[in-house]
Amino acid sequence: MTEAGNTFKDVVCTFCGCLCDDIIIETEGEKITKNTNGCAISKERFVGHMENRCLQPTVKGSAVTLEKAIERAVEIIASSKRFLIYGLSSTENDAQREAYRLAELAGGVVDNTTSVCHGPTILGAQESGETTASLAETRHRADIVIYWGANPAAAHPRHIPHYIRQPGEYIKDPKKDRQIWLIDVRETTTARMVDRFIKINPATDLEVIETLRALIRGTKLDVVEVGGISIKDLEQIATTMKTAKYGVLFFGLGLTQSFGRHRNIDAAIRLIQDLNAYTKWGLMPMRGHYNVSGANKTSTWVTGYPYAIDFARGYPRFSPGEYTAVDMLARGEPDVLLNIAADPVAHFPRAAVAYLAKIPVINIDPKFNMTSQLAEVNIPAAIAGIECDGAATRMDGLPLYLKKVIEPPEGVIPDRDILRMIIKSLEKVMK
Amino acid sequence: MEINGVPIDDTFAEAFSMHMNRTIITAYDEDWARTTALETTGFATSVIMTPSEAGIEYILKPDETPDGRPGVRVIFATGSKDGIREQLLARLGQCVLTSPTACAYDDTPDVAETYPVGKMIAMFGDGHQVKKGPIDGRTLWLLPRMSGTFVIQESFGRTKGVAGGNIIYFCKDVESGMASGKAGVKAIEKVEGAYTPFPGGLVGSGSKPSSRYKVLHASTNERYCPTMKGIVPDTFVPKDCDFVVEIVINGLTEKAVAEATKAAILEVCKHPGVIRISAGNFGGALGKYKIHLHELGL
Amino acid sequence: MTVLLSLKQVPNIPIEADSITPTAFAGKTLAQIGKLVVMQGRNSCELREFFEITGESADSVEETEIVIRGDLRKVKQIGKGMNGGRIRIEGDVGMHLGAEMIAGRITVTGSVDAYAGAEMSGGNIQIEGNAGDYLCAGYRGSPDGMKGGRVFIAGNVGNEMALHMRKGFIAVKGNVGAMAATRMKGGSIIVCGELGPRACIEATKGMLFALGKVSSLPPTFKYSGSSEREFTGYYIRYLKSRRPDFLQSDISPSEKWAKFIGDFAEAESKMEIYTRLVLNSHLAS
Amino acid sequence: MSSGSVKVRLVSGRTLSQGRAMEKGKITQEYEDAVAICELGSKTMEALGIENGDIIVVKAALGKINVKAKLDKNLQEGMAFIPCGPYFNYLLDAYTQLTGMPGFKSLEATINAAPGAKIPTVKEITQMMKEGVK
Repeated sequence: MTEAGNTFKDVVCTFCGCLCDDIIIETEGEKITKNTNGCAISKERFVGHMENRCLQPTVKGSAVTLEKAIERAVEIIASSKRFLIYGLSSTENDAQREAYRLAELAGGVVDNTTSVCHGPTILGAQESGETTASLAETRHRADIVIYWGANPAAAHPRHIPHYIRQPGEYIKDPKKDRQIWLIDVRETTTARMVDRFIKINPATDLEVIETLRALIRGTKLDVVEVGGISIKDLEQIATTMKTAKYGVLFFGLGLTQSFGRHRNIDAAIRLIQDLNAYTKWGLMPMRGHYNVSGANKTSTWVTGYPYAIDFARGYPRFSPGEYTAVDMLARGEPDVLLNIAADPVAHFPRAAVAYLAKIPVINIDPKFNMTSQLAEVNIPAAIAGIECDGAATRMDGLPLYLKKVIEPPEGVIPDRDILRMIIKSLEKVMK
Repeated sequence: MEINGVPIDDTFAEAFSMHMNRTIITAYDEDWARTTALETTGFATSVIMTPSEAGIEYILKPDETPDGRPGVRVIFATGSKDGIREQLLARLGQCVLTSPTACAYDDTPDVAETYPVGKMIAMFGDGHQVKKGPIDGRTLWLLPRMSGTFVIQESFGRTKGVAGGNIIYFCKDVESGMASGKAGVKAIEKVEGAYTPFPGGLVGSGSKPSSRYKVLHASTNERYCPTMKGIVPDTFVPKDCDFVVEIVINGLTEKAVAEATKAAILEVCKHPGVIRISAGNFGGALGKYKIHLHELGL
Repeated sequence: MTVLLSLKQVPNIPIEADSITPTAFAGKTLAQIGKLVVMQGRNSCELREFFEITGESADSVEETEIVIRGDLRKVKQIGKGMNGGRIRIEGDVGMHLGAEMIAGRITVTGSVDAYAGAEMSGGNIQIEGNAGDYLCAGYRGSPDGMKGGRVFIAGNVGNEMALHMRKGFIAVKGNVGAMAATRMKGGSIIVCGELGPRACIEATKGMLFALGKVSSLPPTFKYSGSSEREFTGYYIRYLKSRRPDFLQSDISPSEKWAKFIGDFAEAESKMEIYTRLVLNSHLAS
Repeated sequence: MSSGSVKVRLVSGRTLSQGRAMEKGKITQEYEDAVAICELGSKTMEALGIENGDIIVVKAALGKINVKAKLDKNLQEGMAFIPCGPYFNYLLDAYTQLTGMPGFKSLEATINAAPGAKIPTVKEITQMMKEGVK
């Protein structure tokens, strides 16, 4: 593992779905001293990996051994009727696989953070399929790139500089040969990085997309403006999209979380499908957590479904809105929550958090997070991609190997090993 | 037997079975529904030389029709099974589809067989036709046309009905004959299940089922012709009679035909100048139904 | 003959009671019915653990009527896949009521949660209260929603009603939420109250009658004239014959209806929306 | 000084500092500073009579929360932005339209100046959510 001079090259950054794999990490003893090439967030992630760390397992706030913590976790799970596992987006593929095993064993529900980020993207794809691309293809071929409801400047800082504003095989000059557009309801920092910013009215994404689809078909419509854009401008946008050589549409939570949710994505997918009748287009969700894409992939390999899976009947069942974490919590359904590699207390609506506070919570995370404050059992974990190896999936579906660059703190083990310990002792209890 | 002093012969009308369909025609107002119904049942008096026997059976109030508009119920009758399908196709296609605002719904009781006539007519929609339902027991086809949308039920039924019921009566003159005849037909319109296929419901040329010419199956029945009473020795026409009227009554059931016969006799007998009422038959050789005038409960 | 189920107490964790169907009950004694399986979380339980079971069971499905009482909001999947007989629910009820129903009749005096009548292919559902999201919708990823049957809702309905509807009839007395009849490709819907935004997005075929106000329609729908319509009366009369209480006032057959056609984002654009011109003149231009 | 209240459509999303602070750790001052803010356009700030860094109270159907106002001169009138995190979620209802996804991108809210008011810490807000304080 160790490379000469404690310098690690081509390290994959485990912050966002970009999984930039050109990071150079330098370590000295037990400290990471330098992150070269990484974005500001990446630097914080690597260099600050020991900040705010949870180093000791606790049960009801008291420090215990790892074995004791596991024992208590197993007790809680074994006595539950409706067990919910949530999280999994900030960990590696093997840990995810163990989580599905645990859910199956305990007859529980397993949901990942997809349900509050790109869940609607998957619902859209389930209705209409996917016309996708890879980031490399985009870089080498795309003469137009559109971001819709995405703010990479804040959430994926190197997306534009590392993948898009780069010369490629057929795009010699990324400034001249490639157009970058942004469509959003807010003039974000990203708006200043692109060639054209198109502002649309909030909650009109679906109308704008459907209008573009109709215009691309060559249909004349009755309306004079949609979402604050004149039909003339929309016609021009449609024409540009139709006449592009190779286009890629990246979309973010501005599309998945706004009015319409999965319907917006379904429409966007069909827009891209329509465009493929004339030229080549692909689309890609701007996945947030570095391995949320992987959570969907591993879940689908193992269970057939990407998230919101119930094993209560022994076989997997899929029902977003019913087995998704926010809905289950808000409806007061689960009697135990195992949270791993996510922070529902920080990211869930109040009612869900209020219910979560009433049930036993087992929290597995490398750092103190908001959920730790409410958890009965806290188990620290090693940070994948820094303190242990693994695999993760980039936003375009490409799996990448995560390197271990430093030893985890004393007694702290990877997520997958914690889950295996739980499974092992639960197997004994359940039999 | 006498009604209002008019003698009723102790005889019977001889009727036979035919294949029938009953259809509701609706339109934006009652007058137009009737106009459409008259056109649709036009040229359909006697199977001797028209393709069908058809007529208005009943006038419906708006709340009695499937679409809440004024409507008229009509019945079509043919000798052959397939004739029903052909006649519906031609008549609904040419006379209802073409009539602005008019629509057609099947209303045949005791259906023996159905034909996808509506579906075929809807092909006029040239791909713009839409199938709806079943709703309220019907599958409908909607097709765009200049007046809006033509609505036609997908299938139309065939049932066995009764044709050839009749009364023949003798009048003093044209005025008394026509006035009583028109009133008699109006009375039959109020009887559900029966209709009168001839022009305005009246027959001016009663026929006998034979002819001296080989090409003809029927010819004028000279025994009922007032102008021939001098030379036809076995004439039925009384001395003071110069006008003979026949009302031919078809219906879905023998009972409906009998009801209608009764209603017509009661009405006709109210009119001055009506001398005597009889009915036509062939001695029971032709049809399986005998409607005895004295057994109508007059 | 009627079997009466009374919920003993509201379960803390929802139960899945897809065994409550006339088909499952027919030919069984009350004791046998009590042993039918319901799921609570991962636990397989018996019906009698949750319900007091009285009344008289019948031999055939057709003769079987099930009356259920109590706060059933945490009871899911009642009447799922039902094929004949009757279920009467006195109170509110949870998700998936009558989902995948084939035949029979369900009446509910209260309100129902999401996915009632989802992917049903026949039968009749009457709900006197409100219905949640995805009424008569297709499940996730399914290209086919409701394929037949009749559904009448006396209250309001949530979002994405009739998603992927192919056939059948839905009438709503109250208001309908956003994105009703999305990707509809057949069937008929009557909305007596207000129709929510984005109705019929990506719909390719079918008919929707909006008897109340429509604040907006998708921009990809086109106005196609106002006139009296030969068949609107047909549907109105049908509704009136079944549920006269759904119509606040009489609608004359000579009333004018504005027609909208779409969705022009799609290759096939034969979805028809009819709105009463007198309430929706702002849409017609 | 105006003390009017302003109606806004409240949106949440990622910010760079929220991302950095989250990576550092949620139980840190940096995280609180990064997410306990509300970005407003200059006209909105003018209407409220406040300046960059002043405390405001954001009210929605579910409750109200004190946060620090932050100027985003590009933000149009009628819109406000709170980075994704507990301060926004405190106002958010759990209805997901049966998709699993709450309505992070459109919350009707009103904003008032709240000079001198205290911003709850991350720990305090956890407690508030737990107890369901209005």
